[in-house]
Amino acid sequence: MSTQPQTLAQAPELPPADLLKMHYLMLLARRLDERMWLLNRQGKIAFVISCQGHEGAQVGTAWALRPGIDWVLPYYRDLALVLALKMTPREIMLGAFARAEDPSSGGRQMPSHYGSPRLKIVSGSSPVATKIPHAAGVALACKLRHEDAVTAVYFGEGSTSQGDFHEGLNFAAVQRLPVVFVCENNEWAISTPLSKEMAIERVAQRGSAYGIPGETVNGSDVVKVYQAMKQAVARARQGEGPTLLEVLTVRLTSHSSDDNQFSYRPKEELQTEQEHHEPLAAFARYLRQAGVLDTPKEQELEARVAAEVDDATAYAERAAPPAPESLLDHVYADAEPQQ
Amino acid sequence: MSTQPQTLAQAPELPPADLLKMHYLMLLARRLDERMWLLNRQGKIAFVISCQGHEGAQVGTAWALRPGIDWVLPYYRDLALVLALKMTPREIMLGAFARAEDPSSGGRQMPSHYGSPRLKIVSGSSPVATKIPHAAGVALACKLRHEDAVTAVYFGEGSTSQGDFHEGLNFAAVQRLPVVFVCENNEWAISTPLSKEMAIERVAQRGSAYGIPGETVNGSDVVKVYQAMKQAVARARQGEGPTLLEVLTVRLTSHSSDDNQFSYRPKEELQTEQEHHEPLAAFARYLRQAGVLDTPKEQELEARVAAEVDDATAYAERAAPPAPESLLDHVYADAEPQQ
Amino acid sequence: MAQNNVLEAVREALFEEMERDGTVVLLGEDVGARGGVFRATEGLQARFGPERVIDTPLAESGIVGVAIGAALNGLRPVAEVQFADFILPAMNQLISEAAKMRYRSNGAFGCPLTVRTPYGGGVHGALYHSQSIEALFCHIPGLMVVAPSTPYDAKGLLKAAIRDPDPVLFLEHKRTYRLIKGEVPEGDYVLPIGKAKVKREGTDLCVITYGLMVHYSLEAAEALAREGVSVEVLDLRTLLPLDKEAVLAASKKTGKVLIVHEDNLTGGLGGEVAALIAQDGFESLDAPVMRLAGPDVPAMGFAKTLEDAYLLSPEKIAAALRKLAAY
Amino acid sequence: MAQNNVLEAVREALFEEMERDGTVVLLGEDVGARGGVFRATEGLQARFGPERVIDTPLAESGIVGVAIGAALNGLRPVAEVQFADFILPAMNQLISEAAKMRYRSNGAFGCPLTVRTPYGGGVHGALYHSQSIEALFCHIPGLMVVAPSTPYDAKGLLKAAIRDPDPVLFLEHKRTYRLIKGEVPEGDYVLPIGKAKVKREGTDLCVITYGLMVHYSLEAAEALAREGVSVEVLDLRTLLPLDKEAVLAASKKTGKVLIVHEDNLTGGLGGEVAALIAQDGFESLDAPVMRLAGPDVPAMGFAKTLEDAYLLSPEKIAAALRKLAAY
Ligand SMILES: Cc1ncc(C[n+]2csc(CCOP(=O)(O)OP(=O)(O)O)c2C)c(N)n1
Ligand SMILES: Cc1ncc(C[n+]2csc(CCOP(=O)(O)OP(=O)(O)O)c2C)c(N)n1
Ligand SMILES: [Mg+2]
Ligand SMILES: [Mg+2]
Repeated sequence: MSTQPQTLAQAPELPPADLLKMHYLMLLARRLDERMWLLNRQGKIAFVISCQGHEGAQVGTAWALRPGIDWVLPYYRDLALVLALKMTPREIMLGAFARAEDPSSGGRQMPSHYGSPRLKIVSGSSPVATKIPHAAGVALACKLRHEDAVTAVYFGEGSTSQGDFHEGLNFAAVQRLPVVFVCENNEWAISTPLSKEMAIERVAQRGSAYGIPGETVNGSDVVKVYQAMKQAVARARQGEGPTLLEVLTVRLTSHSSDDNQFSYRPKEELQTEQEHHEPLAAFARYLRQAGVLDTPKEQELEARVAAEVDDATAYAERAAPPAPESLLDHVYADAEPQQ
Repeated sequence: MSTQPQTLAQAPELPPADLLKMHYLMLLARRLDERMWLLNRQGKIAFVISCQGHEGAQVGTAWALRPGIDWVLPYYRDLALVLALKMTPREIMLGAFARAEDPSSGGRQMPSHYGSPRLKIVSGSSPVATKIPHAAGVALACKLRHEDAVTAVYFGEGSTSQGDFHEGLNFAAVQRLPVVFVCENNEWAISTPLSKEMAIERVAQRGSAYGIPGETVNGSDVVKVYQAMKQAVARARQGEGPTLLEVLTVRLTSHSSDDNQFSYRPKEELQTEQEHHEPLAAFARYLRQAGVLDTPKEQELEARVAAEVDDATAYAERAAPPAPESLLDHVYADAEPQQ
Repeated sequence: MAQNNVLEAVREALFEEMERDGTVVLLGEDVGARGGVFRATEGLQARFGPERVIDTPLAESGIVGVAIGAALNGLRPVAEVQFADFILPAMNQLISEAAKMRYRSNGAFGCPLTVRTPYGGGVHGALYHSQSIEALFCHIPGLMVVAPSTPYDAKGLLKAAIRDPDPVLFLEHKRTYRLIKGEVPEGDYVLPIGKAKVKREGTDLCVITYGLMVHYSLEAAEALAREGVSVEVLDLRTLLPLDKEAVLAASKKTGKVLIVHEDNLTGGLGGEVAALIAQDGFESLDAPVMRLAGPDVPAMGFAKTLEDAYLLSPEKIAAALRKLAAY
Repeated sequence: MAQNNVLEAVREALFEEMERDGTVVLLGEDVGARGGVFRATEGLQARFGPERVIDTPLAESGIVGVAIGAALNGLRPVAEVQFADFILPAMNQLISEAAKMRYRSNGAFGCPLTVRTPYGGGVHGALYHSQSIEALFCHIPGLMVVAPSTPYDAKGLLKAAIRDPDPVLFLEHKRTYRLIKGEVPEGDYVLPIGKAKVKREGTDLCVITYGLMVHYSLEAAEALAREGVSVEVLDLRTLLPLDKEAVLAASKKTGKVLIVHEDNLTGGLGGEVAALIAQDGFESLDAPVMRLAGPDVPAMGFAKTLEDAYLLSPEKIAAALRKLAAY
């Protein structure tokens, strides 16, 4: 990732209210995420995988989508994305605590495996990249019904090594399907650096293998991310087919709560990345410069977010776990739930 | 494929003796192939899949390889290639008749599933593209031992849709392995035309997704094919990593003896292709112009080839089929063959 | 009633379901103008257009993956895998995704997907166009596996598969395509998934089997009848979920069971059937539960000698029945 | 002798084999500086360099495919699949390629490949980090499947796998990694693939099992011993090829068999073991052949309630044994 100081894009089309909402969502995601690490270290939740450093990519792209209308296939880092799509902090925490009420899986899946038919968020699994052909299929159905819904699918750059990435993009390209392929490139796949994942500098270069546009945008420039996504979505909606949109991000945490990144990642690398690409601070700076955010507003926001995080945590902690017998439910549609 | 009349490349580095040998091999492949169709229609062999129209691509690339030193992973169309690598017509016919003596599989595999440890031709299966990662692995072993052998793997353009194509090229690119990926692009995958296989014009465009050179060359210009392959091989040997070499070909026959191409392919398309890209006739014309071939020489060659084809057919027809009990042999190394 | 072969029955089911329900779409390699390599989808693209009969790139994981996505979003896709041997690249999509979609989403998302594929040998298909792959899927909760043996069953069960809200792997034995003919009612009928069928009543022994082996077993039973031995033949028809009642009933009735499949023995479906009987039907057994199956080799060879040596036949089945009768 | 856990035994085997034989190379996701997500390959890249311990791109089919190519050409690759659940994208390479290489080339090419992968549940791994995948491979002639339960067996069998001229799938139960400790001789020893081991002698009943369940079954046997029932416990260790003699001997000796596995019941390895006994050990049976296994659901859930409900335990095994004893 280049370490040049970024110049934030101007966004005349985004009114201040939107900019503030975007900031709020990024902040909410960050604080929820931080809380989950705390709960993990307290032994209260068994696993965390983070969005920290990816919030700009996620909220920026989400802003070009219509929650509940466009289809979204997120991956495990997409906490800020699903919040922007109107999942609630309580819903998130219910997943983290693996409660029966968890809307994504009823406590069956690891945290961050989001799903919601209501929000058109497609249930995802743990094996990476399988969802990429799904996105093409979801879009195929929309196209067949002449709906104008767009499908957006998210994944890390490491996952573009999988055959399913290739097969999914190729199918979507041949059929000119309304899909946006969003790659959150943090330059690491667990401990594997970009240079061992691929012999190219930019994932966007892979677009040309399918005859589709490939674009790279800096994930800490939220407005630019939004603009790039808006264009890709417009292309999809106008029948011009898919786009591969690469958003450069930084993974601020270890891969997950089971990892310790300093066993393989130089501390300085992270520091440099952080200075230049930390999206939350960068966006706050931008909003201050634009006169949209000031200290009192920020304090107010922090307080509101803290209350929401507290509420969600308390709610989920008290909620009931799935009943043991429920493990037999939903293997097939016709099997009656046991309770 | 462009239908411009081709201008054949000059080949100062190829002495007339080589050019004549190349022509002989292309002719031999063509006549063997034609004989197999005849035998199939007579009910004597159960299946044929053809090299017809691909001979230039195969002999041209083979000429840049060292038989028995460089490793080759051919696919089912590569009759002319394996002849150039020194498989004999008898060996080919033993496979077609599924005889015990068939060196590739002892009559176990369908015809055209070549293999020979002696010739460093790696046994191939029927599922397409699986051999592409194998090629990377074969090359990895060569590199580890600091051998200068190059690995060449062959496949059709339809097979580049498979995930294994993507994973194999990516691995080889990251490790800068000495491999040449040769795609014989005949614009059809059975009945599926290029436009339904991919949204690009040239398979070579896929090279840039892996950071490796991608090149396209016309398969009826045998000398150009040779030159392009020679360059790719040199790059590999010098540690500069893999190349994706696309050779444009024409499938003169139906996909296989189980297919009838005129149920989906316009006759005119084939005729146009044939006029402009039929490699055997084009190469013969070139050799005549270059003063290397004349009518008596050609008649002599035809007679020699006919005799070889007759001999191979007679030999293989008389050869014994595998013994029924031998079906239990070679499941594992330690299982003693039964006979 | 019309006399159809299995191929025609499959095509008819596809045609009728596409007529009936605009959300049914086909996708696969060469399913369009070519009508599939076996011509099972012949004429369907001409009738329903390239939007509903989609020629895909050569990529099985992609085909199944796209079909899963389409199934999530209101379509009823029928994906064709050109040969069952080539379903292996799609295992991850089938097992991690299709089979687990409903379960992992706690019932929120369903996956009404049908995957059709021709399997089995006897057509000089050699190592990679002859395999039986059912056992790999009969271990996967969330999937259903159907393997009809007759045109009648093929049509009725394929319709059931397409209408089912869960993923169904629909296995068509390629040797039966043209070989097996039978009466097929015109128009709509649906057969229930999960029900076996007694193809021949008998009292001394029973054969439990499916696919092409049903026909071979019926021939063998006929031979034994001429020798005064009465053999029941049960066609499983659905391999997952197994029709346990039917299996146990046949075993109880005859006390002597021979399980037959073309697939290789070890780890094959026969093990599950035998285990079921050895646990829940133990008390009525008069003899060991016998299995007759393909040898434990990777697949059948191309040479006729090797193919014949691999394959079961009515004679081999009859010989095993005689041995069991003599126990 | 050193007291090691299973993880240490695996690491030691890898280290010693790499020291001994320069053709042994490791490849997989995060096997280098990270030492694998479970640290099984920790320190090996530092010792043997990035040419012999290769961090690969995130692509299992590619990893196994590359390893096959390397195996064809003189190396002894040990590929790691990070979690057994993620082996599914590599099924085609394993089944169509590795398992059939020798057979399809009539013995001309071999594939001395080892694929190591952690499997099994009980580590809050949820649906996709807990699965047992052995049954899918125990049906594949040409492969071997090994699943040790102790550090001693893990070291000796992993060495055997690496030295074997044919492909071996080496399954490491991730719950045993740190939980199970035992004596492991320093230096070289090799255990034969294909041999089961009697872990406890007994006369009334026997348990046939493998992996983590060996330890739970031993606990259950201990509980039954206190009640005066003598239980034999057989650890299969190799799942393909099965040690038929050992299975039949245990069955014959006790006449009452309980087969136990963590994997879900239907289509699991237990079916094959039961079928073997029901056919070849029928005459010495005193009771139905019983199976105790995971429920037929796609996998175990993340919530502890669901994980516990899925998993077997010494108590559940003891209860099944009591039932069988009372038959
Ligand atoms: C098929 C498969 N193999 C391995 C894994 C284990 N795994 C989980 S995340 C991950 C790295 C993913 O990297 P990337 O796609 O770059 O996403 P990031 O975590 O960096 O956002 C790996 C190897 C997996 N989930 N699926
Ligand atoms: C995995 C897999 N799926 C399907 C097939 C069936 N099949 C055999 S050849 C072929 C078309 C291959 O086209 P292409 O790669 O362009 O090679 P060509 O035959 O045109 O030379 C197909 C679909 C196969 N062999 N393997
Ligand atoms: Mg990453
Ligand atoms: Mg082609």
